[in-house]
This record gives sequence, C-alpha cells and structure tokens, in this order.
Amino acid sequence: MFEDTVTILANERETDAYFRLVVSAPRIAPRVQPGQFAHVRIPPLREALLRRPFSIFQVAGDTFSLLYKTVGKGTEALARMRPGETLSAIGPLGQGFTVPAPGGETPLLVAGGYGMAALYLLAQRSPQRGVVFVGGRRRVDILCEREFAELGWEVRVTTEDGSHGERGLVTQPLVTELRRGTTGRKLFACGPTPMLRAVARIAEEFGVPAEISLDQPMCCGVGVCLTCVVPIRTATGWEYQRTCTEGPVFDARVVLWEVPE
Amino acid sequence: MFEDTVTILANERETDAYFRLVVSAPRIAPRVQPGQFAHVRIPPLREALLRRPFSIFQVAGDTFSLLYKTVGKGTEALARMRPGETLSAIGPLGQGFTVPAPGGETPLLVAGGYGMAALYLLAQRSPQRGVVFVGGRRRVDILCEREFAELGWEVRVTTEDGSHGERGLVTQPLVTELRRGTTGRKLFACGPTPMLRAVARIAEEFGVPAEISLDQPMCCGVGVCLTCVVPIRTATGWEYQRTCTEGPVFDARVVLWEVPE
Amino acid sequence: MNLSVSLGRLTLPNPVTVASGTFGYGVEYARLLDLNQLGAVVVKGIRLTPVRGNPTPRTVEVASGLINAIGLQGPGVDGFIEKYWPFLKTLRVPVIINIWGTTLEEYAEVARRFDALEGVGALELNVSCPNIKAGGAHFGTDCRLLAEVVAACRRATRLPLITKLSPNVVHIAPYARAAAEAGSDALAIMNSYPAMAIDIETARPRLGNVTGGLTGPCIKPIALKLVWDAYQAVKIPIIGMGGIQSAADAIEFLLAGASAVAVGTANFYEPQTPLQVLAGLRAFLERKGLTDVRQLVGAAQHQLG
Amino acid sequence: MNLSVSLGRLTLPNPVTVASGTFGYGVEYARLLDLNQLGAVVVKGIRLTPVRGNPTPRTVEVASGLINAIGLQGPGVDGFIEKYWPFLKTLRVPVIINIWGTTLEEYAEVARRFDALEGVGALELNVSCPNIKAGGAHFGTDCRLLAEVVAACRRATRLPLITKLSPNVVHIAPYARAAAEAGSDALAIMNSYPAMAIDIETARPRLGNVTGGLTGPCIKPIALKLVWDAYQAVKIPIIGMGGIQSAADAIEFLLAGASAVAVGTANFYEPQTPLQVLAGLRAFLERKGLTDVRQLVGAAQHQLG
Ligand SMILES: Cc1cc2nc3c(=O)[nH]c(=O)nc-3n(C[C@H](O)[C@H](O)[C@H](O)COP(=O)(O)OP(=O)(O)OC[C@H]3O[C@@H](n4cnc5c(N)ncnc54)[C@H](O)[C@@H]3O)c2cc1C
Ligand SMILES: Cc1cc2nc3c(=O)[nH]c(=O)nc-3n(C[C@H](O)[C@H](O)[C@H](O)COP(=O)(O)OP(=O)(O)OC[C@H]3O[C@@H](n4cnc5c(N)ncnc54)[C@H](O)[C@@H]3O)c2cc1C
Ligand SMILES: Cc1cc2nc3c(=O)[nH]c(=O)nc-3n(C[C@H](O)[C@H](O)[C@H](O)COP(=O)(O)O)c2cc1C
Ligand SMILES: Cc1cc2nc3c(=O)[nH]c(=O)nc-3n(C[C@H](O)[C@H](O)[C@H](O)COP(=O)(O)O)c2cc1C
Ligand code: FES
Ligand code: FES
Repeated sequence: MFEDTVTILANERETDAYFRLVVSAPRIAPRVQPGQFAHVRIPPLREALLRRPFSIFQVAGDTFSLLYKTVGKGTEALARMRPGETLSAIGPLGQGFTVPAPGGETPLLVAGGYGMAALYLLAQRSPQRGVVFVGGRRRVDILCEREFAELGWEVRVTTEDGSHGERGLVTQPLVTELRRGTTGRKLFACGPTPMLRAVARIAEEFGVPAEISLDQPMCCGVGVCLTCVVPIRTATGWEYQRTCTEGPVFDARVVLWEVPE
Repeated sequence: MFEDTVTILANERETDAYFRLVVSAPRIAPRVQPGQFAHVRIPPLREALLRRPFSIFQVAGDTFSLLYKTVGKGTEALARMRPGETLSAIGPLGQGFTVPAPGGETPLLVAGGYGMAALYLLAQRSPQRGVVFVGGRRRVDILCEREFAELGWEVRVTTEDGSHGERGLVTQPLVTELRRGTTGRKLFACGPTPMLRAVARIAEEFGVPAEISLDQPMCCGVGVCLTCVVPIRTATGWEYQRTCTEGPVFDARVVLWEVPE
Repeated sequence: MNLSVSLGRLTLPNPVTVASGTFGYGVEYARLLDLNQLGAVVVKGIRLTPVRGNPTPRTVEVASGLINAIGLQGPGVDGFIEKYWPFLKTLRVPVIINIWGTTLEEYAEVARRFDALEGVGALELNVSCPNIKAGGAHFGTDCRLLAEVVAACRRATRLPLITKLSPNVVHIAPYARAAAEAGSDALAIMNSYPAMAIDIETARPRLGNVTGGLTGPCIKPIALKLVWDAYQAVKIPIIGMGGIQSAADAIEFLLAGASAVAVGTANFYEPQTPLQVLAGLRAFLERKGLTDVRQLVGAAQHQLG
Repeated sequence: MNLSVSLGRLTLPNPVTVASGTFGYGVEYARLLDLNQLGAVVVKGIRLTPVRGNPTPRTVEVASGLINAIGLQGPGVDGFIEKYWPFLKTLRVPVIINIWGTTLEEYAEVARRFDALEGVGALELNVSCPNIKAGGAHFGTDCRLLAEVVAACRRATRLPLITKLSPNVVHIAPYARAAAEAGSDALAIMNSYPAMAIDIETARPRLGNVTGGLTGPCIKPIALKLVWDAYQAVKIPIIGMGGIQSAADAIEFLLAGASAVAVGTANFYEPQTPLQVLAGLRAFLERKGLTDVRQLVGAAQHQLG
C-alpha cells in the first residue's frame, strides 16, 4: 500500500459515460493483484472531501488504468482532468480475486457495467482461459469486449434492451452455461449489488464456488473508519467486515445480504 | 446593476503578479462609470464561497477588463482560468469618481499598485488631461504607465526601491506638485489604505478637494450585508456607510480613519 | 400545482423566502431579481432605536461558510418606517419584519409599533443573534426567558409571530414547545452558530467582535437535524434555513419537516438563488408527479413512521 | 526548537495527535506514515464488550465535511488488548485510549482494565458521541453526570485522563470546569456535532442511524470558539480538534488556547495530514523566530488582554 501523487497520461471517453484513465504510478502499478482498487483524490473536488475508490483495470509497467463511469461530482470532475495533471492515489488496496492455479478451475467471469474493470487483470493472469459474461442496460454499457476477446476469452454479451448481444440479464446465459456443467468451474463476479446477489444464489444452487467483489460506499478506503462494512457469516454467527480491507472480494457463501434479525 | 455570466476573452500576465482579464459583458460594459467595480464569482473556488470585487479597468464596446494582482486563493484561481470559460459578474457597482466638467478642475491622479485600475477610465473620460502619480514597491508594481501616457497624460513614477522612476513614496512628487499651485486642481486616489490616508491629509493641508476610492473587504457587494462599512462624518456626528454602495469613492473630507471614541 | 404554504395565519405564495440580514430591506436586490416572485421578503433585524453595529472586520470567509458579526446595524423602527417601508409596502408578497430588543419591554414595544403599521405580513422574533451582548442569544438559550419574550410580543400585536430559535442548545424541542405554547405561530430554524477564526500572522481574531455566527452550506447538516427534531416536538409550521443554495437543499428541509425555507448566505454569492430554488422545486414536484408542495413537508419523517 | 507539550502528567513529543475513530488502531496507517513521528496515537473508542455498531450507510459526505454514525463498532477491551495492543505497545510515542460505556460503572470498569495494562499513555473519556443511544452524548450534556463519570474513572485509574467534551451545549465553560474539578488532567474539544442529511430521491435519511455527527473543515470555526471559551474557563490543557487539515488550522487552535491538536476527518482524505501539519508548524515557528511551540498556546487570548 502506497500513497502517491500520480500523473495523468491519458483520460479519454470510452463509450457514452465511461472513461479510461491512465496514470503513471511506479510504486503502485507493479504490485496490483486482480480485483484490488485504488483510492483516488480528485483535486478539483474541493468542498467534497473524500477520495473515490476505483478498481484497477489494467497495469502496464509503471502505469495503471481505471475504467470509470461518470455518475456524480467526483467522476465528472475526474472526466474533466487532462494529461499532465496529477491525482493522489492510495493503492493497491483490499483483497483481490484468487487467481486460479495452473490446471485449476476454469473461471467464469460475470460483469455488469464497470464491473468489467475489476475482472480484466484476472482474465489476463488466469492460466486457464474461460468465459466472460458481460451485461449492461444498453450497448454503451458493454465495455472492452474486444480486449477480453484479444486475451483469447470467449465473451457473451447481454443487454437489457437487446441492442447488443442477447436480450436480458447477464445471469441468463450464465445459468445456461452452468446447466451444461459445473465441475472445475468457478465464478468471479463484479457489478451492481442485485447482480452479485443473483450470482451468489446461482452459485449456491449449482454448487459452484464464487468470488464476488462488493461495491460499498467508502470513506477512508484503508480500514480505519468502519464505513464500508458488510455482514459476513462467521463460525459463531456474523460480524461486520470492511469491504475496503477484508474485501472487496469475498467468498459468495459468507456474504449475508441482510443484517440478521 | 446587472448580474451576468461573462465569457473570458483574454486573461494574461501583465507583470509579475498582475494579470489583465478581458470579458464580454454586453449589459455591464456600456454602463460603467469611472471608479465603479464588478463583483466577480470565480467558479473554480468551491469551498470559498464569496465573490471578489475588482475595479473596472477599461471598457471597449461590449467588453470590460480588470487589472488584478494575485494575492490569495480567489485571484490565483482566476489567474488559472482560460479564454472561453465563464465567470459571473455583478456590475457596475458603487459610486464612482466625479468626472470633471469640461473646463473644470485639472485632475491629479494618485495610484498605488492595482489602484491604477480604478483610475484609467477617469483619465480617459476627463475632458482635461492632468498628471498621474504612480507608486509601487518595485518596478513590477508600476502598471500601465504607457497606457496613461497614450491618453496624453503625464505620468510620474515612484518606487520604494528606486528601481524605476523616483525613489520614495508616491506622495512625495504629489506634494512637490501641489507646492507649485493648487487652484483648479483636484485629487483622485486609489491604492492601499495608508496611501489614501496620506493623500487625504495632503489634500486637507493644501486645501484641495480629493476623492478617494476605499479598499474594504466585501461580502455581498450590493449593500445588504453591512460588511464593508467605514465611519463617515455626517452633519450630526458620524455613521457607518457601505463602501460597496455609498462608496467605494468618498470625498476625502468625510472619511474618518478611526471609529470615534 | 399548488406551491402556497401557510405559516399559521400567514399564507405565502410559495415556500421560498429569504433569511433576515442577508437580503437587506429588499430594495437592494430589487434590480437583480423580481421580489414579487419570492414567498416572502424578510428584512434585517430592527430594534427600537438605531444601531451602529460592531467594529470591522465584520465577516470572514471559511470553508463552505461565512462567519459574521455585523452586530445588527440598523435604522431603528422609525428610520425603517421612513426609509424602507414606502418601498416594501408596494410589494405583493408578504413582508416579514425581523425584530429584536435588549429587554422584554423593548421586544414588546417594537412589536406594538409594527402592529400599528398597515400591511406587515408577520414579525420574526430574533432571540438568537450571537453577535450582540445584551439581548439576542441570551433570550434564545433560556426556555423561560424565551417563553416570556414570545408572550410579551403576543400581547403586543395580533400579527403572526415567528420565533427564530437558536441552534446553540442541547435539545431544541423544549425551546420549540416553549415558543409554541407562548403563542408563536411558527418557528424559524436556524440562526447562525457561535464561531470564530484567528489570523495566524497577527495572532488576532479575524472579526472585530472576536466571535461571530457561522452560516452557509457548512451548517446545513446541523440545521436539518434541528428542523427534524423540532418537527417532532411541535405542530406549528417551521421555516427551515441554514446553508440552502439549491433546490435539492430546500427539498431536504421540506422533507425534514419545514413548511417553508429561507435562503441566506447564498444570496451574497448568488443573488438568483431564491428564484433558482423555486424553479428547481417546481421541476422536482413535476418530475415526482406531485401536485402540492405540502406533500413534501415532513415526508421523510412520515416515511420512517 | 522545543515541540514537546504536556497534557498534565502526560508529555507529548510534539503537539500533533490524531482524533479517535479516524485513525483506527494505528496499525492500519502504519504502512503509509511513520507513527513514531506523531505527538500521540489515539485509538477508536473502546467499551467493555464488543460492539457491532450502526446499520449502513454510516457516513455521508457534505459540503466541506462528513457526517458519520459508525456507532462505535469495536472489539471491546479484551479484543482490543488481544488484537491491537501487541502492535501499539511497540510504539515510542504515547498511545491514548478512547473509552466509553453505557453506565458510570462501565466507564469505571474500562478505566480499571486499562489501568492494569502496562504502557498506556492516557485514557480519553468519550462522553460526547452523538451516535449511540445509551451513553455517549448523554453524559456529555449534563454537567452533573459528566462530573460523576470523570470522578468514577478518576477513582478507577492513575492514568492521565482526558475528557472529550460535547460541542452540543449552550456554554462549554461549566462542562470544562466540571471535568477539571472531577480530576480530568486535560480536555479534548470537540467531538462531532449532531447533524443529518436526507436523500431527496427516496425521502430517506442518508444514514442508517438517521442522524449522525458532523466533522471536517466545516466545523472548524465552531471548534475554535469552543477551545477559546474553554481556555478562559480552566487551567488544564486542551487538545483542540475539529476540521484541522493544515498547519495553519492547527496554529489557529494553538493560538486560541489548545496545547495540542488532533487531526481527524482529514486523515480519511489525506493520511499524510498529521505529518504535514507538524512540518508546517515547525516552519512557522522558525519563520516567526519562536523557539518553543508553547509560546503559541493561547497567544491570541493574551494579546487581546
Ligand atoms: C471497491 C470499489 C471499486 C469500484 N470500482 C469502480 C470502477 O472501476 N469504475 C467505476 O466507474 N466506479 C467504480 N466504483 C464506484 C465509484 O467509486 C463511484 O462511482 C464513485 O465513488 C462515485 O463518485 P462521484 O463523486 O462521481 O459520485 P457521488 O456524487 O459521490 O455520488 C453519485 C451517485 O453515486 C452513488 N455512489 C457513490 N459511491 C458509490 C459506490 N461506491 N458505489 C456505487 N454507487 C456509489 C451515490 O450514492 C450517488 O447516487 C467502485 C467502488 C468501489 C467501492
Ligand atoms: C472596491 C474594490 C476594488 C478593488 N479593485 C481591485 C483591482 O482592481 N485589482 C485587484 O487586484 N484587486 C482589487 N481589489 C482587491 C481584491 O478584491 C482582493 O485582492 C481580492 O478580493 C482578494 O481575493 P483572494 O481570494 O485572492 O484573496 P484571499 O485569499 O481572500 O485573501 C488574500 C489576502 O488578501 C486580503 N484581502 C482580501 N480582500 C481584500 C480587499 N478587499 N482588499 C485588500 N486586501 C484584501 C486578505 O486579507 C488576505 O490577506 C479591490 C477591492 C475592492 C473592495
Ligand atoms: C450577515 C448576516 C446577517 C444576519 N442578520 C440577521 C438578523 O438581522 N436577524 C436574524 O434573525 N438573523 C440574521 N442572520 C441569520 C440568517 O437570517 C440565517 O438565520 C442564517 O444566516 C442561516 O442561514 P444561511 O446559512 O442560509 O445563511 C444573519 C446572517 C448573516 C450571514
Ligand atoms: C468516522 C468517525 C469516527 C469517530 N469515532 C470516534 C470515537 O470512537 N471516539 C471519539 O471520542 N470520537 C470519535 N470521533 C470524533 C473525532 O475524534 C473528532 O472529535 C471529530 O471528528 C472532530 O475532528 P475532525 O473534524 O478533525 O474530524 C469520530 C469521528 C469520525 C469522523
Ligand atoms: S472505507 Fe473506511 S473502513 Fe472501509
Ligand atoms: S459588501 Fe455587503 S454591504 Fe457592502
């Protein structure tokens, strides 16, 4: 974990409201594990104090990149920043995905929207290629299909409006695929909470292991403030664990989707 | 008085810490009287809420310009803004200088630092040309000497370090000039408070009329908040008057430099 | 779409008013916006006699806020009636006069004087100004004194009374109840919060008065909580204020239980704020398919049950 | 240049500490900064037993601030000693443990437990957390209860006691005096201020706990005034906090009368803040030709006379 002033190398629109940011971060980039994130301070945000968390999408040498969607003041301010300007980034943070061992499970990735960002490094570093299921509302929500394909992965696209790929939810082709067989397969998912919850249910139903990356609002990002907690099953009951520290990736089986009683 | 979103046409360094900003403001520019000011909201200032007041330096058709010194976060943020970006400006505000009548008094202008900004329009619109006394700490604090000369005015420069013009305070050549004669002459001054106070004392001593533009921290700029008050002599004693509304230009004789008792 | 709200016996054409002391006597802003579009014009605090106010500096800018110690400079009742009333009485929207005194008797006397003035919409009792030695907050942080001031004014006038509460109390509920029981028609929440700033170069307080009152967006979360608490304590309507600079801010106050809102410090940096808030509020109601602004009032409380 | 300051019987190597609840148990930030450069490490509030804390969302960002309602989640005394003490006791700077309880007896019992632990620098009594139903602010807004809590802890331990006062009172002076008289060695001012925010789309409070406590730069002017007032009321040293994010902010608190400061919310967005504050403070003293940081303490008060 390092805190660095990182310089923007590129910050360009990908599709619609999605942007790709590349920064030079020599101490952070080489240490990133798939599924980890960076906690970013966006200087033009002044009266909004907090950092914003983003999955680390790709790394290349001394640089890493983010894939982000403009949803509010922070991401909008970020989208207006130009190469040469600097940000402060703390990273790599959190527990990422377990990269399959060589000859181990075949990964099935499930992504919704910017969830793709958390899964790219995993796809790249997995010794076995697998299938990535990508869902979104519309065509513009389907990101970096080509880049996953270039890694030799099979990409199955669904959109809710049918404008690209199959019409429907990302979980439909996943279920179809799991019906064909479950042995030696493992799910890795990142996306909106309802999707993650559906994936967890499917994993349980089919008895396949699943790791999911939770998206919880964060404050400190490093485990001190106890903002980002989720109820996690333990041997003796449950406890609140921190998405930023014990997560963001959790074994789907231990995540309690509601606080008990 | 109008509130307008004004577009930056130019924003360039003049000397050292001084910048010249030109904006397009079709409703404000044509109505400016010499010595009036604009109250400017600088959008990149976010957690700093208030507008900043600046004398209107020059007007040309639908545009007006400011001459400002970077002294803090507002002026520094302003200096980073680029042509095409917008500001909000309220103006023209306040009571300006009394432009001499044709054949009336000969104006002697006294300026310290950005005080020059408040005096240019007066020099331009005065039917009689006069002398402008400009003072500053160093050469870089002497602004737009050439522009006053181009109006046909005589410019007498003093700097405290002697790096340009006469060495000393701006009031020295003024006193010398007044010793030569006072009839038909009137002082108009803008600059730091100690300078204005000295000018007021000199005017009294020599029995010449003087108008001075006060520099008081402001908040609303339009007379509602009562931040910018100064003690002003009245027929029956004294009262607090608003620099933004009754001023910034006051007759030197009515300004009380200290609050009575 | 209905936008009008009632503050007891006073009806406002819409819920967006301005905060006393941030809008002068109305006339100053008349050239920048149409005052008749406001829910009400609320003027700067007036006592019986003219007041010079505090030494300068009187305001200082802080993070997302402002500290002020104006010291209630004003022309007194007579000066106000002479200089400002001729203009104010021509307005078609209610004019609310913020009043104060240094004694119970002065409060009552000021109320009596305005009772005699044709056309006043309501009186707002400022018992919560932190910037004057006698009067002000003194009355607002003692429940018994508060009740006495309100009762004294109640006896002195038949005009609607709005009591402007101090935020600087442990719990606002007893104060809200005291004001209501003593005959206040409505509450205004909140006034500025005691605060200060120091110039580190000179080691001197930045305000001539040493301390002042904090206002602006920085206090909004505090103000909202006070409105929330007061709404649970009393049935009389509340005018919510504290840092409102957008329609979203105003809607938060309505949802917390305010029947109307006031824009204060934001006027200083963006005089169009009240009208922008009103336009945004209208658009919000439309988008939500609501036909009456009163459907918002306290809705966040009702929803929690 | 002397930077060390004393909080009664506890000496800090320098006046820059961190605020409880914003620095975890120290270990979390150990990889980002050298904890041994701090004036002290102050840990998150501990009660006797483990605490789950409040439902989420637990924090919400507001203008120049943060509202939190964590609800004092923590491992309890035993969990703390087992999990975090082995690391903390290796630090060369004082470790201050923030403690709380729901009853007088629990406060005293927690104090007694830590009295038995070798190496604790001081105990900070949190009598001012607005985010829990029993305990917390309840003790901090009643002078008599406050005195009882402090006295009970005083009897339970010989460790230096720091009482963390609530800002949510009419005047802080009586609370400051009550704590001092009951045996507190120092005061910490201020805790978070009761506040809330509402999501206008859902008409629901943004915090799981409905209300929370406001912190960050937005409260600095309030905190500074409280330190100013407390300094006039008592002789015991004060740790000032509330919105500090720069050396200039910290210096304001020292000038107002604080002997030490704590960086809180700023850690969340800039973990280097405490060290930046310390470096800036050093540079300021140098520039002003001062040789001892204690020359700043209360200097703005002394100057006014
Ligand atoms: C571990 C982690 C990894 C993430 N990775 C990515 C990523 O790779 N790409 C990406 O675009 N975004 C990612 N996010 C989400 C991203 O952090 C938020 O979109 C961002 O903080 C919003 O900031 P804002 O200032 O633009 O929005 P705000 O103005 O703060 O809020 C705008 C809206 O977004 C919502 N929001 C705020 N924070 C979150 C959050 N954490 N999750 C979902 N909604 C939120 C708010 O409730 C509000 O409705 C990630 C979040 C986490 C916790
Ligand atoms: C009627 C009037 C006309 C003015 N005309 C000009 C002009 O033509 N050109 C120009 O450069 N400046 C002018 N000023 C001053 C200008 O308003 C301030 O320099 C500016 O507001 C500082 O903003 P800031 O955010 O950069 O500084 P801040 O960060 O707010 O403050 C930086 C420093 O400047 C001081 N300061 C703040 N306001 C003022 C003020 N009003 N006067 C003096 N010092 C102040 C502060 O005390 C502080 O020490 C004028 C002021 C007035 C009242
Ligand atoms: C400069 C200034 C002057 C004020 N004068 C008064 C006053 O005369 N009477 C009063 O009741 N409140 C006065 N107030 C308080 C405001 O009416 C309002 O309660 C407070 O500013 C909170 O709202 P805001 O945050 O939107 O400004 C004043 C506030 C400011 C900033
Ligand atoms: C998330 C969070 C948790 C906190 N937890 C505690 C706590 O456990 N005990 C305590 O005494 N104060 C707690 N506080 C209050 C801080 O210690 C401090 O008093 C307050 O945040 C003001 O300082 P700041 O504005 O610099 O943050 C907490 C504050 C925050 C923001
Ligand atoms: S965001 Fe602070 S603990 Fe996770
Ligand atoms: S700045 Fe508000 S009255 Fe002059």
